[in-house]
Amino acid sequence: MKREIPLMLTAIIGLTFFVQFFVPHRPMGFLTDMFSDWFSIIAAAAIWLGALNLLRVSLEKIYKKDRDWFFAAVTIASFLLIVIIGFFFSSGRSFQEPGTKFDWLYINIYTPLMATMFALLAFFVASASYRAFRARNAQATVLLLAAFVVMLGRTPFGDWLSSLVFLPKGWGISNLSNIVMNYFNVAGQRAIMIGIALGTVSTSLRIILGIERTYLGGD
Amino acid sequence: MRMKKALSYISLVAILPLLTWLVHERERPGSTIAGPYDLSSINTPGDVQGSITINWFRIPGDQPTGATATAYRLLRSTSKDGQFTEIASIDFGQPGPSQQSRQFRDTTAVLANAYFYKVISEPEGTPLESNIAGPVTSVAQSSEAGATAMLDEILFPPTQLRAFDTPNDDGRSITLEWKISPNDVPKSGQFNGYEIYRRTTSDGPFEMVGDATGGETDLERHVKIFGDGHGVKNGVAYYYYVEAKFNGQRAKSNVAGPVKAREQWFHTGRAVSLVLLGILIASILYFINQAKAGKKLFIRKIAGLEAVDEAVGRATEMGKKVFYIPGTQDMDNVQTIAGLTILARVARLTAEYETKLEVPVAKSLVMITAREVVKEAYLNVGRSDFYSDDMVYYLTDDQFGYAAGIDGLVVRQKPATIFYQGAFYAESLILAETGNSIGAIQIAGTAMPAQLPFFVAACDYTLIGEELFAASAYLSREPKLLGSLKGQDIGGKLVFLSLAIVIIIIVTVAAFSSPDMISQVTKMFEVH
Amino acid sequence: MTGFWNIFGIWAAALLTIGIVSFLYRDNPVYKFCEALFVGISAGYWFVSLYYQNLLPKLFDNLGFTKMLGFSQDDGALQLAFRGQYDVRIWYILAGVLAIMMLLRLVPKVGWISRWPLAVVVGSTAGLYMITYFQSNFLSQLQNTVIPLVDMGRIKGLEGLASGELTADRFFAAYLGNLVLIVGTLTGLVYFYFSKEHKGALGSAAKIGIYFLMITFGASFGYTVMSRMSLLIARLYFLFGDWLGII
Amino acid sequence: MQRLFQILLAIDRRIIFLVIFLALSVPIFLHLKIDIDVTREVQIFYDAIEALPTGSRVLVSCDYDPGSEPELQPMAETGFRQMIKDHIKFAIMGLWPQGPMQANKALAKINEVREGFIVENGDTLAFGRDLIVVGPDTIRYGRDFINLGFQAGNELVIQRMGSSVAAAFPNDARYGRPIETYPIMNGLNKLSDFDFIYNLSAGYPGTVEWVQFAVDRFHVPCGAGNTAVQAPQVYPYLDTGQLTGLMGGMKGGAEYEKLTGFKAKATMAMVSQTAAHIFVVLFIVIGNLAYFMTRGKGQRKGLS
Repeated sequence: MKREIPLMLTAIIGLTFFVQFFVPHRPMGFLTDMFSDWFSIIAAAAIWLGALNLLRVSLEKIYKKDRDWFFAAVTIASFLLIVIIGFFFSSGRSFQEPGTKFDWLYINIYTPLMATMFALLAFFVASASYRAFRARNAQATVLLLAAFVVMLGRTPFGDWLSSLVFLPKGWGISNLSNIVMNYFNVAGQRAIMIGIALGTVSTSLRIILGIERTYLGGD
Repeated sequence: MRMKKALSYISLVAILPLLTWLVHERERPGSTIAGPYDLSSINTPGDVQGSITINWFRIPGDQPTGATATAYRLLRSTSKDGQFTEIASIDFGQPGPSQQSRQFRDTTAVLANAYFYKVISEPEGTPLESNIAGPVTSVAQSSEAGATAMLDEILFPPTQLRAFDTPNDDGRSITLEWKISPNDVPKSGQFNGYEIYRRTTSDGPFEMVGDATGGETDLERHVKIFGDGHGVKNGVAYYYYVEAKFNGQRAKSNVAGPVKAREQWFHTGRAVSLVLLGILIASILYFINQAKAGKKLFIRKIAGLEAVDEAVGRATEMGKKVFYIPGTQDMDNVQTIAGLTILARVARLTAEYETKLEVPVAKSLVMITAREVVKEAYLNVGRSDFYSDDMVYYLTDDQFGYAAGIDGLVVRQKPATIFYQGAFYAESLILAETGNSIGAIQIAGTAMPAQLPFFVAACDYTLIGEELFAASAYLSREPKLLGSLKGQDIGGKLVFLSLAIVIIIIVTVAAFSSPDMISQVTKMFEVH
Repeated sequence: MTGFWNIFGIWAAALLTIGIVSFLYRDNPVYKFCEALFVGISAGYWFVSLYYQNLLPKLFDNLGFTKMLGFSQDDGALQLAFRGQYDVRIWYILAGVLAIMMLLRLVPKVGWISRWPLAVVVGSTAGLYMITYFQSNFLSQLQNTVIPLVDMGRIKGLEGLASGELTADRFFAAYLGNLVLIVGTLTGLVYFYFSKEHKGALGSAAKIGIYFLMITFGASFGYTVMSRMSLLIARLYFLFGDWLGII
Repeated sequence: MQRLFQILLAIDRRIIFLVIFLALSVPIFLHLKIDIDVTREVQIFYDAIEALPTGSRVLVSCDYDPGSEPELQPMAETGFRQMIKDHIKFAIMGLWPQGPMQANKALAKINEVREGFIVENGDTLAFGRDLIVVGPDTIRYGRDFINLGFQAGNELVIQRMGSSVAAAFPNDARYGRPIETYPIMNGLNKLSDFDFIYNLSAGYPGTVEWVQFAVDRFHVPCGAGNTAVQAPQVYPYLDTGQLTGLMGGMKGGAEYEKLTGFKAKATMAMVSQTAAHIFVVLFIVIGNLAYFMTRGKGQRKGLS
């Protein structure tokens, strides 16, 4: 019950998608379509689950008077705020159209918070490049040099530099960076890509055949 | 033994390319490749005198503007296999109705006579013949359809309409292919697309089933392709024609059909995938079984792993702590799992050397698992007395909060060695930087492409991508991991390398002898 | 939205921006507050948009709950089923059941049932990935690695160029491009080949491979820096422009 | 000398934060104009769109959130401008829930008439909502463009669209009506009925999935705008022709703006971007210099 059925489901559905790829004949198409629809709804439920779980955890924090219970309260409050506004004050199905209250929250609260969160990284990159990135061996040196070429080559400054050392137009750093991106980078990425592909195939295979069960979690 | 290996490899190199060549789909089923020129002839619409207009496609060497060294010779006959006589010679390098096509108007055709046409030219000395177009008869027309003789104001119909069952599908779809009308030129304001009409019986009424924009879909074969899935039933015979629209005027193509939609049992375009994927799957399963049977599978030594012992050793010498950071992801992430097998190794060493180990985590599940892992390691070397649950503790789920937390710990406790093993995102920067600033030895391992560069630049050792998984397979000795690793090596990378080398040699030779062969060879691996 | 709300919005956004940035000085309550706000808002955001864009149209409309509740006129699969007509959408019932099973994870006692929907998810992705990754990341890449060592076509192309047009990229593409692609890919692959000790020819190949990988990482290093910086720049434009209006 | 380097190494990171802050802020006020050159990959994308016949239908998939708005939003705006100029119809969707809202934002940004409405055979059409005016062209919701909204299920959504778009997106995001009721959707049943896919991607699900499913399975050409973080990883697809053009980060956006002639945000920011790169390079150089000067290359006590 707890393991057999999930394993069977995985196997059946996995194989269906696999077979349908080679066998266009009915009913394969119908089956894969149906499973895709299920997937989409389950995925939605899973995200709901995440949200509800967040509520539960935060409530526990408040209940236990955890060190930062106050922030947990903030989380819950903001969650309820946007949910209530989204459901009752944002013209139903067109909730995300320009002008709705939901849209206002999205643009003026959600966007700046998220954007700034990521903008912080700029500062960390800067300090890391000063204090951490060392040409400590041949490999790291090559890495950093390639990085220089790309960073400078992708800006007009690069061409200005190369003109300083009398490189003719079309033979400067920017061209070098194009070469790096389109050939060296592609070659390397391709090797990585193939590795990932093979890894994915074997993992999927193990999952479908029930050799891999970690996703079910320990009993 | 070696002999056997060598032989098997040679056979692999020899057989694989042959096999793929045999199974790969040579040409798109149903459709026919149109020859050079692709000649088509029609009775000129709207010509009161009555004349026949011949359209064909330029061949390489004939550009709209350029040298007129050679010319097309237009031949005409009254019967398909009868005597063809030259009626005109048309220079290369002249503008045509569109970039790809040329056009000639035969005014010498006798009214109501059926004619056949063909075009010959000698671009590289050898005569190149077109298909035979016709029969077509010229009919004098009442001046309604715009009696003007200006070619660019008269709409010429799409020609050579072919209809066939869409290949490799579950039926309920017919594919149409036609030569675009000469008036269908890119970005023309006047030409406004095609309408597709269909009927079910040879004499029933036609009804419109869809419309298509102008322009060619397949630039090599100069055809427009349209898939009709509009209520098509399997096994029913359909007839089609296509109508072009050009400021006010409309022109019908020939009627194609009867054609029936069918569903196929096997997707012929994917045979190569099946074969190669089959090889991969087979070898993975084979090696997993081998590993299960206790056969020893060799894995090359991984530099990062050797470093682990050394790094822990140094921490011991300095009498400082060892930090292990499993990343911000949860147990459902393969990288986290792989990382934990490395934690097991680290814990065993710290237990042996009696060095302090700390594992701050970001997910409660990871905490539970990590505790089990560390505890077991300490038990195995009989040092369970040194183990305590608070070696592994939870900081916070939040990415930056976690990073900040570790920041503080590292600065305060100044560990001698820090491990980062698992899935990392942007926080990798912050972590690696702080660790570096206190001069700790850092060993990282992740498969996150965007974070690897930072780890390589800021850490002393980095397990790059697959190395992380290889390392965990090597350490855990789990058959399923070892087997898959080996299977991927043999059934995947080895196959890739051997195929690549053989075929690269072939195409390189081809590049100097017969360039057009290259695409034919590489086409084997085209995905459908 | 009225003028007031626009201005209020910009001020709110600006203050929140600064609140997050304060993290740079040190981890502090203001940052913690913004963070908590962010977590709550984004969770709520997903909650709402998934209801309206997924559960409502796909599940409730198709099954006909919306009609039962009187929010719409058109029949769902259930209404038809009651009238004894088969409608393909009836299968969505199973999806609904699985979705509920998923949510049951919140109840520790019966939490294990959530493995069923999980199995559907894992199974479908496994089945699909096996094919797609193999096709797009193995076959297609193979197809474009088995190329002639030199690109005669491009070399011919060079002759046609005027002196100014001959750039480093073009020259490289013609004479070395293919070679680099082939060598880089194959040696990189050799580096990730674990079944043989890296000695002799294999060893040197792997060595070349690792350097290709390093250049690759250098490239993504540069690009990542590029990316992070542009995010900050945009925030600065917001602060100085939309908020303070001093540019 | 040694002392100096030791001091340099010892600086508080906050000082570096301050430096980079100034480095990026100052150029904003200088209002410098710099010219950038267009890379091949962006040119390919631009040409691909230009080559589409009038009336073609493009699927615009916005798979990103405000976190990467600075990089992708300009591409979205420019993309819409180009398609509107060329009279190409487009359907908006998102594999990320925020995507369609970002698209709305972009359209609102480029729209030139925000007030008023007109009545066309019975139904009132509001400017900025049903009608988007860009230069000489006015496009109408439901006829020239449509917003399909977001759908959960990542690559499975693409897979589903392969057999039926209406099944993957029952209702449109703007009015919540069945999508078959809109004229733009007639003859548009399967993914393969689209002539081109324009994917704006900030990670998973994104360009990789579109290539694997839409391009390799259903053979619809796809061009992409990516965050700079992700761009290098999809370059191989560009080389194989699985991707028809690629724009990486703000620079890519700026190049695209240059091609289309709609100079905007991305182009403006290129000055600060340049400054940023210079400073990062300087930081790395100085840092390493100081580091090796104080330690001496030989006795780095690290491994390797």
